[in-house]
Amino acid sequence: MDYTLLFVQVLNGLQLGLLLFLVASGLTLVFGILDFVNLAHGSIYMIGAFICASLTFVLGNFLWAVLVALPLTGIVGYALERIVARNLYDKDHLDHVLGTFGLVLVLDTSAHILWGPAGITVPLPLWLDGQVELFTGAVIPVFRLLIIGTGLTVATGLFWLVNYTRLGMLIRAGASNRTMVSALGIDIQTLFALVFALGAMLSGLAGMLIAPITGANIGMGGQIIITAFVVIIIGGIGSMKGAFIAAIIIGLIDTLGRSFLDTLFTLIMNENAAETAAPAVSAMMIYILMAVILAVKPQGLFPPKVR
Amino acid sequence: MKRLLSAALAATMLTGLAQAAEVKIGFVTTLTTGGAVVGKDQEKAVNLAIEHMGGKMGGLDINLIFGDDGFKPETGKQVTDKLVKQDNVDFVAGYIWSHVLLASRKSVLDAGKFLISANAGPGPVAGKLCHENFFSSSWQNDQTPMAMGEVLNQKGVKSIYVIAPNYAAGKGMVAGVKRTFKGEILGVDMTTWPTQLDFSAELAKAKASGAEGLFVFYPGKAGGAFMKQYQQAGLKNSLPLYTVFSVDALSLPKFQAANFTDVLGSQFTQQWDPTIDNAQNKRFVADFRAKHGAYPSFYAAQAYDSMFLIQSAVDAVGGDLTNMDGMRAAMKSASYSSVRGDYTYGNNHMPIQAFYLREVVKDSGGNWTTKIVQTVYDAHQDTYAKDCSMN
Amino acid sequence: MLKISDLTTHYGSSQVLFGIDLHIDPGQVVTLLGRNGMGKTTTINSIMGIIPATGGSINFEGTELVERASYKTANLGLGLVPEGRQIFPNLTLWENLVATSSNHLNVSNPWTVERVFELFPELETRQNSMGNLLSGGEQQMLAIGRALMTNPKLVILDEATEGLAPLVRQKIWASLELIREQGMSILVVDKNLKDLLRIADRHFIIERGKVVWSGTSDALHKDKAAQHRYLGV
Amino acid sequence: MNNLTKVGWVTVMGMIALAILPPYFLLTGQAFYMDLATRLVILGIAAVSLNLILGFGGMVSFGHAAFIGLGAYAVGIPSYHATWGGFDLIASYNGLLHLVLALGVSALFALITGAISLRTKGVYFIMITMAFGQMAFFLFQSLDVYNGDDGLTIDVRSELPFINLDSPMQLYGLSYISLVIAMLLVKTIVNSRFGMVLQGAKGNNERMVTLGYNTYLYRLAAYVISGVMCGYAGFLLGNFTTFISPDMMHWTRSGELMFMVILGGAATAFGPVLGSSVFILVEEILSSFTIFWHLPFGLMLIGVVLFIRGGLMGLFKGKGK
Repeated sequence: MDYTLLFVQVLNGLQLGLLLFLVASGLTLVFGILDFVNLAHGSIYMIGAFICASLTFVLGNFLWAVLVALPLTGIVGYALERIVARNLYDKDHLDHVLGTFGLVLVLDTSAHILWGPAGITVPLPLWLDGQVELFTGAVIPVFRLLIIGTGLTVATGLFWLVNYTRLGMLIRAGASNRTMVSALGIDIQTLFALVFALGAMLSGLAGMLIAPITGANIGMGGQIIITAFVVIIIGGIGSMKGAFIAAIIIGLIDTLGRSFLDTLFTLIMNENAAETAAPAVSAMMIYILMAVILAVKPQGLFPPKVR
Repeated sequence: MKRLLSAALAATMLTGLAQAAEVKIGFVTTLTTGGAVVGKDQEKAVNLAIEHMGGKMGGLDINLIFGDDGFKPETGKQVTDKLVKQDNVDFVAGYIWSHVLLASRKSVLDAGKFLISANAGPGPVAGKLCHENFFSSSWQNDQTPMAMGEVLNQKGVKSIYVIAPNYAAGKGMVAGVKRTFKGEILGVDMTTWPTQLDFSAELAKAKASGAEGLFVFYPGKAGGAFMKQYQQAGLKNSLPLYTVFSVDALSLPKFQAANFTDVLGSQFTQQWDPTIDNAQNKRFVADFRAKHGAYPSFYAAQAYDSMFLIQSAVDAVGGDLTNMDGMRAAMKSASYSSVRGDYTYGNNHMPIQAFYLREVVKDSGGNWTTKIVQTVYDAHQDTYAKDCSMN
Repeated sequence: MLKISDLTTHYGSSQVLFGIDLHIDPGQVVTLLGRNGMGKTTTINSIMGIIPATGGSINFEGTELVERASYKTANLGLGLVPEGRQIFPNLTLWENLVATSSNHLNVSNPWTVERVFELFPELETRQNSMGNLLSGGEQQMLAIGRALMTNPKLVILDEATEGLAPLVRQKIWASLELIREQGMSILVVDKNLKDLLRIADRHFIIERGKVVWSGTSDALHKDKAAQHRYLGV
Repeated sequence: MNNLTKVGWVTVMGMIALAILPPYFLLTGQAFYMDLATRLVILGIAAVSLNLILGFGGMVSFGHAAFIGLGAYAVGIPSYHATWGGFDLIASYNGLLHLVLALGVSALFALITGAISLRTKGVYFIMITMAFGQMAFFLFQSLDVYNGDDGLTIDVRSELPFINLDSPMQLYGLSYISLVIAMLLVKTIVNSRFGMVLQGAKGNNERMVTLGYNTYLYRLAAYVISGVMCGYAGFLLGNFTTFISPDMMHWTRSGELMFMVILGGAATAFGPVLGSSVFILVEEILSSFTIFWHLPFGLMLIGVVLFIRGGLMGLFKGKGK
């Protein structure tokens, strides 16, 4: 066993997991408080990436671009809530799925029209573009460490926000009984819009962080949104803790599966078969995990006690 | 709904009646999704070709219809069906992606039309599925990586690690390099196509394998993402990169905009380059640049060629589109002027052609482009030709 | 301060309220009585904008409440202690008090967590317990405290003593009297006629979505016929 | 005709149009429209099957496209081996074998996934059915023998007695008759005691349970019936397109099926067929105008969800009922 490789892959898995958490946390917030299934959450991830990518060239620096793109993405989220999402809250989950599926088509096509099909490659400042050697042989790109750092910081911030601020109390209260929150004098519509915008910013931030790695691309949201749903379902919808744990688990499973499954498979089949079976099985693994968990715990790992 | 259908019906009847003396060409490419980067470049090249022809082939007007495959085999087959059955085209050209071509070929060939691949060249269509009405204006998938394998041998690389997407062309590329590379292949990673764009796990494995080189195939936008991550991982000195079809004229301007200088000097094999010295290529590259402000990609070059290949067929029979044999013979002779220079067709209608090693350089205007470093093969034929029953 | 006239409300296509008339004067304790299913809770939900009224008028100190958003109504100074308490189960007791607290009317001596604990001392030791772990009595006190923390002028209590032990019930009534002394108006929906006769100033009896009897405690006390006919006492 | 409701009238007229127009297109040399109609009718069967559990049973299955794929591969795999050798056990062009495989595999898949999925409720059910669909998608993606992602071309269609599926007219005829039978079957099921329990459980599951019905078993049975019907649609689709790929099972395809049902009108007899018709025609018309057709298409989706209660069939119910 190559422990250096294992260490590097665990870090890679952690990084993927934290990115997933950024997307899933917004999703679970919105679902938890609004009971709203939002497939278009992934499109906001894409929009965040594109806005940030464009701004990187305008402002000349990736970090400045992120700082400006964050509130802009929040505004996009706010606008989507006002124009589309708000009108869907009263309907059932089926309508949410279909309505936001339509929204995905609209946003993806709009991004194609606005930014072209090519996608944008995002340059990083020099100091972020290098790599560090954590110990002999364990070389990690600096930027991936930055993603891990940002992810952990945001996760901490979110836990603080949800558990120790008045906004957080209102978010939790709203998740359990919106009528009562409203009857006690809180403008629930504005609270919803705020939460939606916050979710959008989190998802957008994930998109901004991935852009220097994979580029900003149309359709990038469609891939992550399903994984993010798997995360919040496994974690228990509405649970921030669940989302965090599930995201890390899935990030690790996916990365470690991609790295070591083929080696494992060569134990039971020939090399060629292992080479092709491994990627598919590792792609399937998160769904298998989800099915198994739901079969045992139909409400996910940490169902919040709200209703 | 009924009224809508009868209106649509009436419309099609009208166009059916208005059939003038024209040659109908369907061009299937990718116009939506991330794959559209490539499709758009082909679209530009095809339109430029038509312009250069003055809109005529063998005295007939050219009626060109583009079809969008949406980067999916199934959609590609559906638009192909429509071109064949509804628009009743005489030629179907295009096809960037091998799996789309494999899904669509039967629709065209069963209908007795000509099929011209302007990019994709999966093994089966060159071998056991070869067909008299199929021609390629590009290459067979394995050829380019075979040339790269040859280059690796010449450079004295002893071992490589391979990363490629898990679809028809990816498998072909891996098969190709395996065929000619004489050293050891320490590992092969096939990634989910086209969704996986983060290669951190694969890069870490490649590095840990201790290989002397990294062979990679990532067409379109994935190539850009891969190059970027390769650079971020800092592997340039420890694990040199050898690519096919992963750096192209579409990604270079983006790299230049992002000032991604590591890509300068990287090398890859190909059957064409903008610097190839012949009149057809000079005109193509110059006019393309004048019109679109960027170098054409090899996708564009092949699409451009596909139109002139068709033109040579229609010219040869003087516009008599019923003379299939005449058109077939004309194309088989490859007597048109190709932007890559002269080549011939093998028994399977795949080009027997030269392959070059290209390198990324700055041109005189400071734009990033490529030039030819050496000729790897003078006239290379693919290995599937022997499986083809035609002669 | 609150004047309801000819209020009608529907659930979907079926009508529940058929023209309620009711008024509360400043500093008064007023009750809404009647058997189950007669429209008491619906009346309160209509006042609070939880169920939109379909006709009539609800006037609170000159402001029309019909078609007004729930939170805007609350912010005029109406504090709701709802039927079933509806404590937020996933918030601690302390958080339940603080989450929605406000002082929109700039009351000079606003309610604080400390003052609520003075009123209900038994809550203080439980302040870090989650809402769903509190006993029924604690939840009821908390619900009252939660409403007080919005610093209302009018507190509305819907079935505030339902299912509580007599001792706890007495505590609730005692707290209401304290609140009243501080100048707040109170609207109570309850079934404990005996206690209410002692505390309340006026009573409204509702039957099939209409107010069928109204008057002072004295009048109700004497009108045994009405008591029997409408309340089954 | 007088005692037909408006809805019934639309149903009859729609079905007559589907019976007459496509053959007319074929005879007038418009083979492409015949193709379009065949696709529409086959997806109509799939939508009708989904409607049984989604519309009448309240089970929002987001993985139904998996059954289409299973049915199609049940044609493709035996046919592939019959052409290229290997896997002698099932290598055959025999359509009856294909059919038995398609229905059997669908039933088995429905039984296993249904048994697990039905333990969950609400959005969990939506997502777990999607997860199973995705598993099928990735499974076939990994099957290298059948070209994985690249898909499988069916060189020889299923050989059935009396029917030649190579004839577009006969294939359409079979599909059309199958659609009619599927609609009648769903109607019969819905009006039976079984169907009553199913619909009762959709409205108020607890009440049905307290009435002594094991609603879990009823739902599971409905889920399996629906999966088998959808697998049959896959059998037809495989024979129609002669090209199958894992993409047929992708979650977006399941979403499209759901949309067809909702667009036409869930829990109505003709709604799913109307939905699939409108879906395919709109897609065809929009995409012939612009490559950006997903934009208006998405707007239409949102519009339908926001403004059309009960789908298009809801428009015909109107006030005159």
